[in-house]
Amino acid sequence: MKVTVEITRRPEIADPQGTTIQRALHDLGNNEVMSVRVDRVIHLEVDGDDPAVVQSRVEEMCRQVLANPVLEDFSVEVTG
Amino acid sequence: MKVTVEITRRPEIADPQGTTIQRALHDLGNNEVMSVRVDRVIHLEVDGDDPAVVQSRVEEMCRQVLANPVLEDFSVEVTG
Amino acid sequence: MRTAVVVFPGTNCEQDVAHALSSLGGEVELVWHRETDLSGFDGVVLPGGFAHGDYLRTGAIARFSPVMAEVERMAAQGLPVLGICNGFQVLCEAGLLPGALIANRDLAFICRFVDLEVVDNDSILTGSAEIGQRIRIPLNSYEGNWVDPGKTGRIVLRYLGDPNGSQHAAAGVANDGGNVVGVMPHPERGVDELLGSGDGRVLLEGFLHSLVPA
Amino acid sequence: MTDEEHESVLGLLGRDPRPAELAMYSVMWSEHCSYKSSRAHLRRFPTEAPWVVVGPGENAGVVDLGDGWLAALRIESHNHPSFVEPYQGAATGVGGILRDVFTMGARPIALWDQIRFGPLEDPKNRYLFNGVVSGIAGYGNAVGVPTVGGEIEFDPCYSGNPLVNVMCLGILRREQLVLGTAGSPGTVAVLLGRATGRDGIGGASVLASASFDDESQEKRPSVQVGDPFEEKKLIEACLELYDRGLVAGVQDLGAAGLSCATSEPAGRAGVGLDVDLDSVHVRETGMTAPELLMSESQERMMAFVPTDLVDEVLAIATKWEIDSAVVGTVRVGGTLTVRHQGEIVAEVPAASLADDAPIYDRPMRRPDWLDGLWATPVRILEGDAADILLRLLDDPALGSTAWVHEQYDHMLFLNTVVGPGSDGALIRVRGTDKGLAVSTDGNGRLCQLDPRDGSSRLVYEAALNVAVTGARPLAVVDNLNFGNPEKPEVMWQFKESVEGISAACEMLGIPVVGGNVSFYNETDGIDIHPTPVVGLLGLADPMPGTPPRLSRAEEGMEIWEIGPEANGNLSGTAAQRVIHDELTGRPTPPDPDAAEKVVALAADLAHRVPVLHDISDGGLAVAIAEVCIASQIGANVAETDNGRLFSEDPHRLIAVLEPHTVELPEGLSRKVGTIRGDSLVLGSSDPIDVRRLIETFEGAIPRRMAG
Ligand SMILES: Nc1ncnc2c1ncn2[C@@H]1O[C@H](COP(=O)(O)OP(=O)(O)O)[C@@H](O)[C@H]1O
Ligand SMILES: [Mg+2]
Repeated sequence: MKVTVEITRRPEIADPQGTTIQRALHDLGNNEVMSVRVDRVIHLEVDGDDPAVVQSRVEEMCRQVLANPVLEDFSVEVTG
Repeated sequence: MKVTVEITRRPEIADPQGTTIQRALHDLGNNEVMSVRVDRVIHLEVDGDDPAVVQSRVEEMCRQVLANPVLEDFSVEVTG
Repeated sequence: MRTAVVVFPGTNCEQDVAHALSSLGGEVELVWHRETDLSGFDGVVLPGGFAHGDYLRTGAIARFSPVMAEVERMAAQGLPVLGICNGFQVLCEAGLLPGALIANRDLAFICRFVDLEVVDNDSILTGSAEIGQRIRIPLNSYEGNWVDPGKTGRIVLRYLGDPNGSQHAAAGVANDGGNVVGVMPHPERGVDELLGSGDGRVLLEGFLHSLVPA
Repeated sequence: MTDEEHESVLGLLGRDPRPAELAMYSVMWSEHCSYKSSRAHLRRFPTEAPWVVVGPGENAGVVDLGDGWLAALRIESHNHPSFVEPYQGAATGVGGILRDVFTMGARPIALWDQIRFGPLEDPKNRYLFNGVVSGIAGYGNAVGVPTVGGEIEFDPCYSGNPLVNVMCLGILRREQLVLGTAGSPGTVAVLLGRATGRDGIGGASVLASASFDDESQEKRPSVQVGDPFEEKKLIEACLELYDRGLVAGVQDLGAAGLSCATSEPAGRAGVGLDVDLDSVHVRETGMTAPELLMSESQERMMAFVPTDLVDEVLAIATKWEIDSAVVGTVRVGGTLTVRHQGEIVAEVPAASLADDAPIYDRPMRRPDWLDGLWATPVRILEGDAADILLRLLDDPALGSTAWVHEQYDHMLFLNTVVGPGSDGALIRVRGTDKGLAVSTDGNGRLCQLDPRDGSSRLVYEAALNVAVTGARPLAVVDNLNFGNPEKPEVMWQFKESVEGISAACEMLGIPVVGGNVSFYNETDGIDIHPTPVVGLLGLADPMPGTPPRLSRAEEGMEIWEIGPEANGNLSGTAAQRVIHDELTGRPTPPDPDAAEKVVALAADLAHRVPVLHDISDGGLAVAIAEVCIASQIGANVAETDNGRLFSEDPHRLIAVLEPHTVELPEGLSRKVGTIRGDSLVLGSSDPIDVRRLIETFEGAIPRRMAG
């Protein structure tokens, strides 16, 4: 099954990368850009046939390794 | 308006991060994981009221700077 | 004959490059990335570092710096354009060299001496070296893994061994004309035996010899 | 804050403190910022010498190198933040120590890291180790300052409480020296660098001032994220301000953020300061006054600028693409007045935040268990010397550090003459004949057995480490990592350690010019071993033309041991740990006279001998093996006694040299072997092929990190 995990930086954590990209976009004349945040998406291919089981297995993997709980939140979606 | 850009690595380009994560997951016993790919998501807040205009402006930014055509494809979604 | 060494915000090898080139008799000037006129220079070096913090992708933001229009002009005119490490990454992003640089295979920064072999000496970097010549200089990068899906790059320097996963073990790559070259290891760190090697001299001498009056 | 501390704020102000005032006092009077448990003891340090330009009390110590050159140095801990988030904790530790050094007007030229973890067999420790090393690499490499040395130690006592210390060295011309002073009335305060956010509110100050327990997990939102790119721009901008003589003083924003960067410079200058929080550039909306005052957002500096130069300062900030804001004005008197949204939110004597912090004379008691440890006999080291040596070389604390130091740019600036993997690092000062040597040394196990003598030995060891590069000791910074100071045993260890460091510094005639104290390194009630770390700066003037290197041994050279003869004591040694997993006995105390002689002799020999290497962890056998590994050549060693092969008795080094080339003092030196062939032979044990030595040594860390 295909699983999409989005790992997002917690809102209170500073995002220097986003700030720098925003500045660059402005320098290039894209002044309408008001904020930029860069996150990660992990696409997994997981063996299994019960979406609920796969979902909870991958959530477990997020807690274990995929996300850094100190800085990040995650959401898991089994897409088929 | 909120815009989500997903930058995906072209399939023929090596993905050392994906490979490393897959190995780590297997080491921890998650053998059902068959493939891992890590991509980037950029969340933008863009000033504007016509979703079609915003969409094409952000696509332009992707071509210009946000994605590298040698390595990456992109998709843009205006989410509200 | 004058060489411009470009300083982007986040560049950190500019003084080292300037020192190494001057110690070999070059005339060097540091140029801030907002400069829009390099007409007084006969060649240009983009040194190593972390231009714009390497954010987004390494080199991605730097390639839009005002100075890059002049770098593109010089490349088109056949003048020597050398990118070292981060400078190599910028030249790829700018489309002046083929391919792109991604993270090292082992996802770790690598700082150590590596052994290279000259495989093509028709370029502004390798012009003073012999084909087959062995060169030992430091590598110092996290994103040193060159990929070239179009297979159009001309490799001028190769790693002996495979430190980072780079395609065809490429360490240095040139454009068709041989006047634009990117090199991942640092020749400027190899000009003084007291620091471990003098092998980088032949490369930088090649660069200086390739300068012709504008 | 305790009730008594609250009372003394009340007394100071003569009224109830406002919320912003309470916030300021609580961060400034935290253990981390106020040194309330340690200050009385730190007075013991010798701090004076003719070459001291700035001693403890400023952001970094500064010493004179001659010919108009000065060096600035400082060491700092980021232990608790690194446990909470290893990458960012270590990264922001690097950012912080750099700011301490370039605040003085110096360009940072090198970094050292001293890191300690629990055993790598535990995945959690591997995660921490990997994260910390990546964090130091990620920040140090990108900010563009080479990390040229450090130390690594593994011990179960650091499992719940890793130690991450970083030291920075900078150089400057005398006329560029800047102090952390607010200047005189009329000067304005300009805040430079990153926008202020809610990150790290009370982060370092609070996190570092309490012990770890389950609740620490809840402190997580205070994690700070470093931005080396911003810091790089900030360094260049500040150095240009100094170059042009535009500032009266500068203070970095570290622990306690704006509270510290306003009150300390005003207090030092004996002036008052009006601060307007509405001018502070922020990255989040709706921040309250206490939040603004306590935020530890990274990469910020406060410059104090004469009014007529402000425009020039702001223009330089714009050029380097950093944000800036005028946030305050210096006034006569001594009052720090803070306004927010048109109201006065704080009005306090500026100096009181730093100077009136409580000083605790905490109770001390020599631990009951110490005599028992001393009395427990040290087991004899039985078995084949070759086997013992291979087990030692396979230990991650003794094996090659390449896995770590190859992740650090250690060559930038083209000055690293001797880099990581030897004894002291040697950095040349271009345009002069001078070389700066630095060694950092700690040894928790030695100090657990004997905090006073152990601490002295660290100073002597560091001095010997710089001497083998040709340098003479100049000054010391120290990082005192200890357990919970509210326990009398920990306080006693602390006092003993300060005494030990002081005594050794006095013997060598060198001052302590700065340092840092990290208390509360305990988890669930268990304290770490007392772990003082000494960073010693030496000056080689002139620097040896061809400095000794471990890789310069050649066939036929003789191996000499220099220093007092080892008596075979194995207490506290690596061999006792690796082979017997014990910590007992009483280590050999230092011998100050021998120390002084050996250090002077080594500094002299460094100009004439191809290989000089100090004998420390793993003793004579490991010292010789390291030479064989680096030079890829074998050796024959006559010694057959395991005790003398693996003892770590102090003040000893080996010299490798062509026969009859250099006269060595009798009594203080003895020939122990010959460089020969392609295997190492220890006494009568089986030869070990050099390739086997190399594989074992190089694999010690990678093999474990592979899981
Ligand atoms: N162990 C120590 N030995 C000597 N000086 C020390 C020690 N600990 C702290 N100091 C000195 O106290 C001063 C204040 O330190 P600190 O509060 O950590 O500064 P910062 O605000 O830069 O973190 C510094 O000058 C430091 O050198
Ligand atoms: Mg400071």
